[in-house]
Amino acid sequence: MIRKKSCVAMLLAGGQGSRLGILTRNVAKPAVPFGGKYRIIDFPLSNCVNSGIDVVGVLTQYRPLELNAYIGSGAPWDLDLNSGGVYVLPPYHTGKTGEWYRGTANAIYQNLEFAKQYNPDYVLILSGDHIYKMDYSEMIDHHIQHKAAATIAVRQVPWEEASRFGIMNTDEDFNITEFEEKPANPKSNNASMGVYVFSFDKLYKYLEADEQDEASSNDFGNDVIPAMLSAGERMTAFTFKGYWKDVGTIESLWDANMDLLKQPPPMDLHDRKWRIYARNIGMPPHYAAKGAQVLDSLVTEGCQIEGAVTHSVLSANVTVEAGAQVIDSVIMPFARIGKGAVIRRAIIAEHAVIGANAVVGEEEGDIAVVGSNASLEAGTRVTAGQQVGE
Amino acid sequence: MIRKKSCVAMLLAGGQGSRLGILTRNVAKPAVPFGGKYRIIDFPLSNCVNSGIDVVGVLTQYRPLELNAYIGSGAPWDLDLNSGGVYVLPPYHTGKTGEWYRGTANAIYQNLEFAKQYNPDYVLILSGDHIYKMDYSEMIDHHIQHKAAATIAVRQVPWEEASRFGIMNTDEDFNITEFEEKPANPKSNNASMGVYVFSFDKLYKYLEADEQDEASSNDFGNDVIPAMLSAGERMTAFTFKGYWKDVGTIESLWDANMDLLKQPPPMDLHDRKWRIYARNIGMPPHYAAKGAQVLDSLVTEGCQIEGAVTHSVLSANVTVEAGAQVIDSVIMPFARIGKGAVIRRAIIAEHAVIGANAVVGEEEGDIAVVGSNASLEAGTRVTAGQQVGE
Amino acid sequence: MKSNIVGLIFTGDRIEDLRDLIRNRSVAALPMLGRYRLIDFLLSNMIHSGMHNIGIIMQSNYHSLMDHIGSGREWDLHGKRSGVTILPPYVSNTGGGVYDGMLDALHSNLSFLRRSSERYILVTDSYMLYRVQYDEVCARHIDTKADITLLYTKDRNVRRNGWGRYLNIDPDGIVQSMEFDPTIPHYPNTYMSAFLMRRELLIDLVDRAVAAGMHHFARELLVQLLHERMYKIAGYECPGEIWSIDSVLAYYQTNMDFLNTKVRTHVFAADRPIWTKLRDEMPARYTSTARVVNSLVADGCVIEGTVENSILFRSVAVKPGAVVRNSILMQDALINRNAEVDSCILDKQTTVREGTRIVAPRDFPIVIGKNLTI
Amino acid sequence: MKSNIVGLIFTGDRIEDLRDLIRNRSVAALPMLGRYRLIDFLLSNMIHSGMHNIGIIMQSNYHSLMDHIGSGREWDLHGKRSGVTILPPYVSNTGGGVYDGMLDALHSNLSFLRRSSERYILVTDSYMLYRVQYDEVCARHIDTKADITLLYTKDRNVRRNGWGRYLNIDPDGIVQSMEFDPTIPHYPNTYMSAFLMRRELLIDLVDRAVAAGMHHFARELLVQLLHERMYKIAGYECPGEIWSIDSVLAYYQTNMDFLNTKVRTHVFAADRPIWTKLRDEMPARYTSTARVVNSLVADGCVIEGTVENSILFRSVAVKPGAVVRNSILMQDALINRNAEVDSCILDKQTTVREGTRIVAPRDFPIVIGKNLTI
Repeated sequence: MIRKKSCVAMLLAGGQGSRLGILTRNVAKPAVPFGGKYRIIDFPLSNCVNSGIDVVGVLTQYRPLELNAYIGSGAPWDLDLNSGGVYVLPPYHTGKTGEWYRGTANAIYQNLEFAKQYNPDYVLILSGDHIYKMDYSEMIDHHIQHKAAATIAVRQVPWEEASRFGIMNTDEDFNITEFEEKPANPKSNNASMGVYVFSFDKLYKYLEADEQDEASSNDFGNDVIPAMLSAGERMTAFTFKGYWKDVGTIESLWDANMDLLKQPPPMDLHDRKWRIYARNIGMPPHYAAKGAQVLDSLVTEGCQIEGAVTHSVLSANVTVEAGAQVIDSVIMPFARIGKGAVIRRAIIAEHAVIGANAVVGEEEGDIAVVGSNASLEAGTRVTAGQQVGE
Repeated sequence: MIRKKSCVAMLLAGGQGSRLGILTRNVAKPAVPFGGKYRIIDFPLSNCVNSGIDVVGVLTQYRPLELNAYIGSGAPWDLDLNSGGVYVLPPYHTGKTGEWYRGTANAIYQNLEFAKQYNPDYVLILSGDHIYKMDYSEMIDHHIQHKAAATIAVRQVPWEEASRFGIMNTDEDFNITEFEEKPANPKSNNASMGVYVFSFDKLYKYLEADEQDEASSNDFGNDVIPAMLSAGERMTAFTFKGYWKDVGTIESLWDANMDLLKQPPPMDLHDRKWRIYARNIGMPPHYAAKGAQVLDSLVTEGCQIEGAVTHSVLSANVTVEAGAQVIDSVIMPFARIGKGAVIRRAIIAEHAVIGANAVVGEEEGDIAVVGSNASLEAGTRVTAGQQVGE
Repeated sequence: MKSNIVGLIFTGDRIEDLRDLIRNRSVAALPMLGRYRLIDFLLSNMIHSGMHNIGIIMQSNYHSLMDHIGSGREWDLHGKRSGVTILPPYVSNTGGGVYDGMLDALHSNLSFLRRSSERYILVTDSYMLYRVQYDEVCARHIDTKADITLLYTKDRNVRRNGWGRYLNIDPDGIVQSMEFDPTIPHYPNTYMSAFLMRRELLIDLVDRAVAAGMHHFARELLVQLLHERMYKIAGYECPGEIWSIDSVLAYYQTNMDFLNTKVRTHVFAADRPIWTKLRDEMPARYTSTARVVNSLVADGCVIEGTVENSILFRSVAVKPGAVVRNSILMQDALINRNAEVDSCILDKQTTVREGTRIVAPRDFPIVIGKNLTI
Repeated sequence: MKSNIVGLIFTGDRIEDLRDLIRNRSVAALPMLGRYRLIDFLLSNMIHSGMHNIGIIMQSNYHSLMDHIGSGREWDLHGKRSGVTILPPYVSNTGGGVYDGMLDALHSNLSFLRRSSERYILVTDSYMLYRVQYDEVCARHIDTKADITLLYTKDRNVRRNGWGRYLNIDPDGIVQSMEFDPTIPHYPNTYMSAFLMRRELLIDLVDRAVAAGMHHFARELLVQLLHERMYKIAGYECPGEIWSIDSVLAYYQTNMDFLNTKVRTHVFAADRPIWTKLRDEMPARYTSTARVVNSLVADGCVIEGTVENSILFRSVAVKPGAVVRNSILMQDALINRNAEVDSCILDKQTTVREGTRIVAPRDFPIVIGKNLTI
């Protein structure tokens, strides 16, 4: 049933993602809703199948329940296969003891056997908290053409921001000559996207070595990439030019949602040749009532809108009652905005209920957040930057 | 996507299963091959779907890789569903820390949220190391009719063996009055099969209490069942009359395989109304060559037989070369028995290679075992009860 | 937990009053309510009644229906033990078969009935939209010791089109007789072309009726059985609203009824979702010039103009200045700038050119055929 | 990784010399080698060439083939982005369509060709059994800058039946001409009724050829193209053995060839398994009175008698004292006590009664039709 695969993907679904605050109190980061009908993990999973990669291991150890249920058999992404598919890979016992994942490199190390089953030539390593559409097959072609041991996807960031990223310095032929984590004086503006292609034998070799090294923090960026560079392996950079956004913080998650509302949007989700797949929950079309007013927004199936919605993203099954206003906000699935409530520059998480005339968020300042299943009483005020939980 | 389910099954796939010796050195017990084309877990999974139960959580923390790959999307058992299906449930982190499963009750406790998603009335708890065909829906009907908090499946064992089992003493109406673990002087011969039905609310309540109890070993038989009995909950026994075999030891695994060769077999695998499903590996029919001699045996697709096979079970893709003899043995998938070798009262595990003229096992005594991927040189002798690894 | 009922959906009847809407599709494949096909509601009723084994009898023009059902996996009906079975019309070298009535269709598919293992069978035609629990129908069937149970409704909605079959039911719930297409019905009970009985009994009845030269299930066989009084034939009143999609106007009005939130809440009950084939469209996009009131809008739509009292299927585009009123726009319809559409049904992939006006009376909606540009 | 080739399998041709074997099935659905259908080998060739988008053109008697393919999930061809598409014959109120040649069939299914996105298309008939990597055919096609590549074989096996189409290929691999059903072929290159070209080119050629009144792809269109010399038409020699299942004897001999271990090892290469529809049978059971030599035996069989030089499909039962020699027993065949079967092909669900003897010459195997008791 297991066939040789040219390339296997390993997706680092990560830990708690504490920078997302109460949004990840009960779910793993990749399961956080995005863009109305997606969850973050839909982007790398859809990229994989659209790139022709049909084996994906999802490495996670934090509250995998919802993620597990969301991924299910893998059918929404055509990953319910006899010869491949998507697998959630937790840490496990090998005999007397088991160990939790220590770092990104250790997590992959503990699951090398998974990849090995498919006897792959290449392993693609992905993160679970980025929003982008990318054809990984182009990157793999680049890797093959350059006969590289590892290829690292980079994108050009504004020079003034370069010191916030892991920066790849390359020669004119895309060979990486140096890697600097958050350099004070960057020599280049090629920032790593956290997307790697490794030749499997090289990955195996350097992860084994990394495990032996007690000083290592078992991280790709900190340990494995530098070790390969200093050993003189051929490492190339692959430049990605499309839209890419890390959504690891409340602010950036909100930003990325707002990006979808731009005209034209910097990332086209309408493109039929590169669909982003998502699990469907079987809702009827959304209903805009007699008094509804919706402008500059995305609205998902199952919504019931009686109030005013401006420049916002409404996920599946959101209710906006009469007289309520939603402005510059992200409303996640099944949330309910009560009569006369005002939501501004806020994220309202799944199943939250906002009481009548409550006011969440302000015109300026940080994003306000109401956590999943939270219930705000009528008239409550939530100020800019405040997070209100269950 | 998640719908209410009347009953959810939780399968305790267990730990290492060390009583199976080298057979479980690299795989979890439920993934051990059985009966030519099955693995142990095929029996409870097939029983579930044949009983109309289509949500199954498989609780495991020991080397789940092969089990994960075997289960895959769940398609072989029709468990690749949007509204349910089969899920492998490992331990996980909930915040700062995670914990490994302590006992059977703790494993279920850690996954109560999984069951809760389906808002079930009943939870069926199963073990991953029993071979049997059972219609769980009859047991659940029994549970409902008796308005029980818990129902425990029992089978009658010979009185002289009763002291080796957990024994349920019942009144004439099947109500359990007492539970004794391996009693010296058994009052009944109703032995627990390790198959339980709980009303979900009761299970929830008693598992919460069990977690609070620091003295508890977090085991269903030792702790939860006695606690419920002493609290006066209505507990009933459901008598199962069919074939049932615990395959937790080398001897019993071999025995259960040999049972399939009896005429008529005590358990009918031909029954089209209660098929045992298994993942298929896509092999052509087996080939019995010109010099082959096969008697009283089961032979699976993909085999190539040139030697003599008597009273044995040959799994998929086994090769028996010319002049080799296989007697009273179980040969697991992809094993190869070399020219002139003699295999007697033995289990040869997956991908093992037996060299020419080697002799494994003896006419009497314990079962000899050759582990997976082991390679015996020509002429090697493996005596009764000996285990030879990779 | 294991269902005792096999389902069989007959998709054969051509209803001429649906005109252009069924030119290239069967009634069962009619696009409904922004993202569904009519058959989705029957399939969902069956699934939520715990039924797993469902046959669909196809006839002419079944490509779109077959494409819609696909492997059945959107309905969890793709199993090897059970699932959805497409029963296509018999095609041999001597020509393609179109059944001469439901009885013929049942007879041609007896092998499906025979190899099913469930004790009961629920057979239904496919031109009605309703929610019911067939497992409750079956429970009542067993309770009342009926031989045959016929589903009926007292909802007056279904009489819109003026034709129908009505049941004379006595106070004990037993069907005494049946009348066909009366000018004025004598009974308030509309037969829903759906019935339940033991599977073996149906096989037996069909075999005998076809041998006796019958073709029509209700008009011939049922009438004879009612006359003979050998079997106990009971009625089961379906609760709630029932829609009969038997004319262009009925199609139009049914869709429009769903602009009423109460109707939607009942039919789209959260615990019994309606599954359908997926398109993986992004959420609907409203621009700064959008104005949408009292309308249903599916994913993938891009709305820059005005939409009132309308139903927009997936990926409909309404350009700035365009006005859509009282209309049904099937998927991929494109309404260009300053066009106006009122009381129209636009079939799939229709384009309305810039500035075109097409306005119909609300009681005589105009159908614009698939792929047309007007 | 993403395949650039869409596959199209034509299952239409009726080959009269297969007689009773195709009475209720298409050639593509012929049971082969104990557990397969002929089409499985084509599907596996495509899958192992990385192809994910495959259309199957159905014609008459396609029920068993449709049932076999099902949702396509045994082949991992059940995706929503791609997978297997059943292209049934067109059935309208005016009768069922049987295509008048492959060209007609291609023309009727142009919409499938148009909505595919792959650059190349591989079209193949379905009466040959062979292993080939279509991705290598495509790579060569690109290398040689051919417009059309025709697959051919030099294996003399395929000439068993005396008919065929032969290619005249020059030393550069370019096809110069083609001959049809010669008494003695002038060229050693048998055309395998399979070709590869750009998808857009095929659409164009089919459109033009049908407009010009042609029906047959090879006999009319290919011949004309070879004559015109506007396109570069190359040959690709398929390696290995090729079987043409074009008569009862060819069917019989092909199956028997697989008793040779070398043949099996080549066709059932471990890294390219042949997938097929599953039956979930238990392993074959041998009792103490069994004697089986030089035979292929599928799961589910119960053998209590003697089997020599034979192929037993799933769930065949051979009772004590029964003798099966040189025969092919399709699934669920039952050979009762002391019966003898020699050089027979028993179709599915055949029963041979106690003591019956049926012996044929090896060069004239007898076919016993489905469901018969003899």
